[in-house]
Amino acid sequence: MSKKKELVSKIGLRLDGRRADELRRVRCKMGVFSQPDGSAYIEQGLTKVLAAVYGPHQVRGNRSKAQHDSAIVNCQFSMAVFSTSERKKRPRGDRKSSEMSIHLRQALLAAIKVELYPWSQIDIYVEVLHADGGVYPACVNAATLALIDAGIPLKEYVCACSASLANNDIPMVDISHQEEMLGGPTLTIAALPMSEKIVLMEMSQRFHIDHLPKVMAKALKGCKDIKVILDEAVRSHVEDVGCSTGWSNTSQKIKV
Amino acid sequence: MAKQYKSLHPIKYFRDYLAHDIRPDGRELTKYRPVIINANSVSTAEGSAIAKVGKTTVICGIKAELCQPKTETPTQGFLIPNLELPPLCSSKFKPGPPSDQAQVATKVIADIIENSGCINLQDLCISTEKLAWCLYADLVCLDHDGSIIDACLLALFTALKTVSLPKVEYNAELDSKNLQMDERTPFKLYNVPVSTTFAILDETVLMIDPTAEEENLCTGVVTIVIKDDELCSVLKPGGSPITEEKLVDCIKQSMERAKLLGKLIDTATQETNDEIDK
Amino acid sequence: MEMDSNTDCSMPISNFGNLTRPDGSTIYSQGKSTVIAGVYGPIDVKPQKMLIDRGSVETFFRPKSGLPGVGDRLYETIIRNICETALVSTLYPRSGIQVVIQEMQSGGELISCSVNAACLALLDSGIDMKFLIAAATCCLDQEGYLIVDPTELQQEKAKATFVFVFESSEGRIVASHTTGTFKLEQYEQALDLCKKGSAKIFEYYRKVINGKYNKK
Amino acid sequence: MPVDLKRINGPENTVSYKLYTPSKTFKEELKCLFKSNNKRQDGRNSLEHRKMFIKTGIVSQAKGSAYLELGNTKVIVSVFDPREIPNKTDYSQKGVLYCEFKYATFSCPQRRNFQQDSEEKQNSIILKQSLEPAVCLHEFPNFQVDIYALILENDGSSLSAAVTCACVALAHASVPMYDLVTAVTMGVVDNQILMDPTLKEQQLCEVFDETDTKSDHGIIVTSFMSTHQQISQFYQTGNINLENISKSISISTDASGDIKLLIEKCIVNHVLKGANKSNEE
Amino acid sequence: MEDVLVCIPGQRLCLCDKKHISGQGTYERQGYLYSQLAGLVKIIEKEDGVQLIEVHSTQDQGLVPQQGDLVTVQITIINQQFAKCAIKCIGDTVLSRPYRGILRKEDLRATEKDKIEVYKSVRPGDIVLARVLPITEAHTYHLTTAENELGVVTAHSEGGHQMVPISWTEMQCTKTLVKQHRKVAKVLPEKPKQIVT
Amino acid sequence: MALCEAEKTFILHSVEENFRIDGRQRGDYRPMELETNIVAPSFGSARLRLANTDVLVSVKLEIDSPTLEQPKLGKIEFFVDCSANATPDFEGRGGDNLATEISNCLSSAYKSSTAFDAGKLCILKGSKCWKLYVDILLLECGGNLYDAVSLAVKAALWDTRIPLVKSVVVDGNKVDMEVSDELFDCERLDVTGAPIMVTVCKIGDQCIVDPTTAEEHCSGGSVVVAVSKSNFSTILQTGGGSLHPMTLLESLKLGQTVAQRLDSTLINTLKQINDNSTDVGFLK
Repeated sequence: MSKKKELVSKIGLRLDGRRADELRRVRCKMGVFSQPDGSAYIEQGLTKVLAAVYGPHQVRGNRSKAQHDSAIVNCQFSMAVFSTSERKKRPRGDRKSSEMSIHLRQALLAAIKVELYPWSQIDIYVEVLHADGGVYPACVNAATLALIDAGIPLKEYVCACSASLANNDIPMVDISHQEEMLGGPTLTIAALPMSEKIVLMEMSQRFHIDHLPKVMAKALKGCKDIKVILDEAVRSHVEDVGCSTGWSNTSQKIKV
Repeated sequence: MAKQYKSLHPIKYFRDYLAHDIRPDGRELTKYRPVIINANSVSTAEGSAIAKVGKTTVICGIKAELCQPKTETPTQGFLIPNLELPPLCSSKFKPGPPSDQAQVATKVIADIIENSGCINLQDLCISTEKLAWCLYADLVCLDHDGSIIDACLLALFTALKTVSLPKVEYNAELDSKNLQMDERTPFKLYNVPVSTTFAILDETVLMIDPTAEEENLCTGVVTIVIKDDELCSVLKPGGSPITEEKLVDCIKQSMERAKLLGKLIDTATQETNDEIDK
Repeated sequence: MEMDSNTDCSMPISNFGNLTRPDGSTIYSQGKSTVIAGVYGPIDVKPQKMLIDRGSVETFFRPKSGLPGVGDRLYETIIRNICETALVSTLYPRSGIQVVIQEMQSGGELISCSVNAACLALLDSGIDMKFLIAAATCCLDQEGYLIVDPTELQQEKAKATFVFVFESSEGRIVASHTTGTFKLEQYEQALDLCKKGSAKIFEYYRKVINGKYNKK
Repeated sequence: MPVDLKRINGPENTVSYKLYTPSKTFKEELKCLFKSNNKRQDGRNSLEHRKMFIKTGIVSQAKGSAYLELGNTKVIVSVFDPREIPNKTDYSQKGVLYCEFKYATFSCPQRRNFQQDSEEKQNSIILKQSLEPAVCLHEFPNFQVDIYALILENDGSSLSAAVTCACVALAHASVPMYDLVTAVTMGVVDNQILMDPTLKEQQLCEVFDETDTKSDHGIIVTSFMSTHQQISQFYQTGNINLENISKSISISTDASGDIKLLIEKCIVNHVLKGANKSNEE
Repeated sequence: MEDVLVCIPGQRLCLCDKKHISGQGTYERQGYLYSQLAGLVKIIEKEDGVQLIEVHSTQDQGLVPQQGDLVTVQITIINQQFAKCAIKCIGDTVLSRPYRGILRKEDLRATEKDKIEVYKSVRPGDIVLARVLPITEAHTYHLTTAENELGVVTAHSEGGHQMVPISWTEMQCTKTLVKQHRKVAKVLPEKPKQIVT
Repeated sequence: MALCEAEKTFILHSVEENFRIDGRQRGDYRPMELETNIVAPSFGSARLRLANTDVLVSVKLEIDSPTLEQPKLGKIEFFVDCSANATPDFEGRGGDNLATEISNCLSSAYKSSTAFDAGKLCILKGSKCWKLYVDILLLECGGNLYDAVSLAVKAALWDTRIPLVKSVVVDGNKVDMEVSDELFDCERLDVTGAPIMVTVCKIGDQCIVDPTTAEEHCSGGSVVVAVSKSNFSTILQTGGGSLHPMTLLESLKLGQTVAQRLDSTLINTLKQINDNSTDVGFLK
């Protein structure tokens, strides 16, 4: 067996020059489209994801699916055929996409206050434009932003982050595609960072039980970091929108 | 009122007829429908034929292509039959992949070709391990009114009889192929199996050459395939049980009919061959 | 190839209730072929397949490996029709009965084996039946001799093979499937032989059912 | 190619033997287009339509059906009663047409696939759009009428033949219609307009021509309702200038009128037959 | 044979004015009447010299149920709220493909609506005469049997024997003499056409 | 989108008055934004925003072998994906019909050698050629999809750079080739003939271009014309209505002039983009 490549160098830098606990650059924007009720775009490193939210609206299709005590949350994960270096055959419908859709739904369901919208439906669509590792976390984060943009009440932010173990010892966060390929197991966590509740956890391979706590802690820390970034983006977006509608005056007064 | 009665109580309507030993289309129980065969109807195919059994219409077109023989059977070519029951032929079928019925019929036809030994796949080999003919025999049902296997076999074998293949000069070393379009050899058919279908109602009543309506209402079918003077398949895929005597009776009836059908195929191909000669 | 204990091979072996989810199931082995059959029913059925006056029977034949193809569809249809005839489907209107056959090992007379397994599974499930069904295989070798319960090798070399399915009440023919070519007389002889073979199977059914209830 | 589990599959990679027969170059083919007397290979003038044969009531199991022969091109179309639109959840005031256009596997020089390819899908859409304006869709809200067209032999102009044939089949099925639709194919090659091209001619019109890319080439299919003087579908591919297009429009609308007379006769015959039958009863 | 006027779809029939009204199988466009079908023209003289122009096809037209149509249906499934059924005939026309219909509990009869029980009115397999209710945006046609002439016309007992009506609410098996509850239709056997019009 | 009769009449009148609901005249387009080179894993890409319509196009290259019938031609394949982001109706396979319609129209418009010279994509006759995958992602639908898609496709093809093939070695039936992996060792595609599609929409008695979704609903029939240089490479009627031959001819003329105008604007814009390359993408 060939020796695994060192993912973290001796001076503590990763292949792309990050430190072990450093996230990739996150850039995001809310309200990219006008037709959906809410939309958002997020870049985490090179991974780029668009999310759109429609709803809450009347249940489409089979009416009998409607629930009397909560809204139906419907998620669709789709990957543009050009998003990976090898061209994909289909944007969705394959096994991996369906799995992603289900996982996405599970994570978002934990945060959305579905009980406020009985007999209705909320659609969340995510479209991956460029996949470069950490696709699932980017999707969750984008969907959270889109939900906030749509004005759907959430319990709190739901953020996701991946983590892995470098050199069998050092936990590191926000795994890129290159690291996914070279490295060992990847742990993905979707969490409610304020209450520190984990809503979804997935491992790509097995972890040694001794390593698990520290990697998990790292991933959770990553979620919290992302939350801070998202929070900032939301605040500035709200301020931007506020400016154009005229209530910024009041907010500025308060600031003063 | 008859129409409404038929729609609401189809089985009763049917039995009322059978009580008088006559079928809804006016035939007796042992009377089959007229058969029309027309060979070489499609010029884009290497061989083709249309067979009509009553209203049931099946068209068969045979396309010849070149391919490499399988490693298990290096000296054999291919004959690939497939039956399509498109939504065009009956409202029973929906667009999309072949229905179960089409798949079963395809398999039955393929089995009959294999069982009867009517063709020798080695005739289709051009160069061992390198090059062989692949004959695609595609059957399309244009009007589905019962006894589909009978019509398919008639169309298939008439079409096969009209196939002639151009001579291929193959150089194995250079992998070069040269075709002599003028030098055509007719495809050899060693025998012509023909089939007759019977429908069974109430474990006792047997009807030869049933229509789609009769097949629907009946509780079983038997298809008997005859080749020359031998049997080549007696297929009763479940359904109402019948006695041995009844079954043997069916076989005898179909042997009679087989002679007529065989002649019909001969005349149909003869006519077209004559035309070509002219 | 083990060819020694031919007598042992010809006697079928079966075992009930190996599967816990189906309403009736059996592992059935005959000659060198083994199948598992499971029966679900009466169960809910899709609106498109629902029949108002009787139950709808569905059969799934799963080959040993790979996905079912065109040939398996023919087996499915034959087994389905046979089961439908044997069942009193009018007792279960607007519901469905599913028969699932999983091929485990194929060593000749697979159709017979599947049909008999389906019958035993139906017996196990307690769904009402008009009569029992039993299948028997025989083949015609190149010299014109008939062989009952042929091995796979014999079947491959045979000029023709015959599968017959009989019902238990009057011994009439429910199904017939043949390969190869043959004369009418040969067909009749084969029919006779298989009928005798089917009687043994019926006897066997009685024995195992007795065994099953006595055990309890 | 994935293995089709619902059919018997042939060996992988079979090729048509026609690829190994000597073929002419584009220029030679172009020269052969016309015979010395300025007539086409089958003896027609450039703006002459082939003989057409139509028959109704071919498929007994369908509500309406028609068979049409245009030279060697053979089309069969059947139409079925309105049925509920599958997989549809909302109500629509208008009915819909479902059209399927399919070449039989043996209908072309090259063997066709069983599944619809993109050409057949495109033709299905054009067939649907050609017929839709003519059918009184409001008469069957929330239902669909199925139209299946099968080309048994393709010797050019098969799409227009399918449109005309489908229209006769619709009339035969007594689906209410505002007008009869007739379609004509025009081919343009080397700045010449050919009416009702044969397969050979059609291929020349479509083909990539590396030597002289300036000259016009292409195919135009026009579906026309002559009573109301409306074009229900106009489909063109290739590379044609406006002048040739406007010329083709007027030629094909005129030709459509002629075809309409033919199919009128066929439909009237069918009605009279039906009337006699009901009188006898 | 009287001389017949054959027309084809899109054929102009006449001017559309006060004297000529568009009837079944025709449509009006820019002041003229046109035919929609291939068939025979039928001119119906009305009072005041008004002519109703109709076109009739020589074969059964592909009908879809309309509000108020009398339909013959077969019951497929019942539950406590409704009975599902297949519409087999519209008026006298037999459909080649049945349409789905639904008979809700409250539409089964006109009186004592609160006491209706579905299984005491219809059973699976029964042949029922019903009328089409106003068409809603639902998938299935809502039907009603709340008229004297509407309801079960043919039914079979559990043994599969024919049952005959013995009262408005009961039918009896001809063989086993078992009585079962049904919403029985008052069939007018002499002139079935009258129901249709 | 459902419009009531009054809304339809309003739109009809606005077209009649040559003062459309958004203030445009009949021959006017809505504002457009174009960006190229915004998808990293592609050989060329473009994003076009035409008011509310948002289209993302990427071009990918693969080495393939030419078909036996046309050994001298490379391949080009169009794939349209209607993202559910645009409307929930596209969820699952809901957008497939629209997608096939658009991709079929594109491939027939690009079929003629005058419009797009597939011969240039051939590397070695009969054995190696480039296959161009043009993937179109519809992110938002605000009417006039055909026009937006064709502009974005042309821009993406313009942006595409094909790596140079350094050497081709033929050894019997085997062909070995080496593709340059230098970043700048590449050539551009010639897209001067690439067709521009214009949807001419008939509303009332007038023809308009660049219809909004609302206007599309009021249309009594529309024609999509694909114009390459000055010739028509595809004409297709859409939208269910029918047209008088004269109206059709007028629409074609209108479409032709508009397409030529659009084409020259597009080429100019593309040339400008090249100079200042700042990627903003969706963050703007």
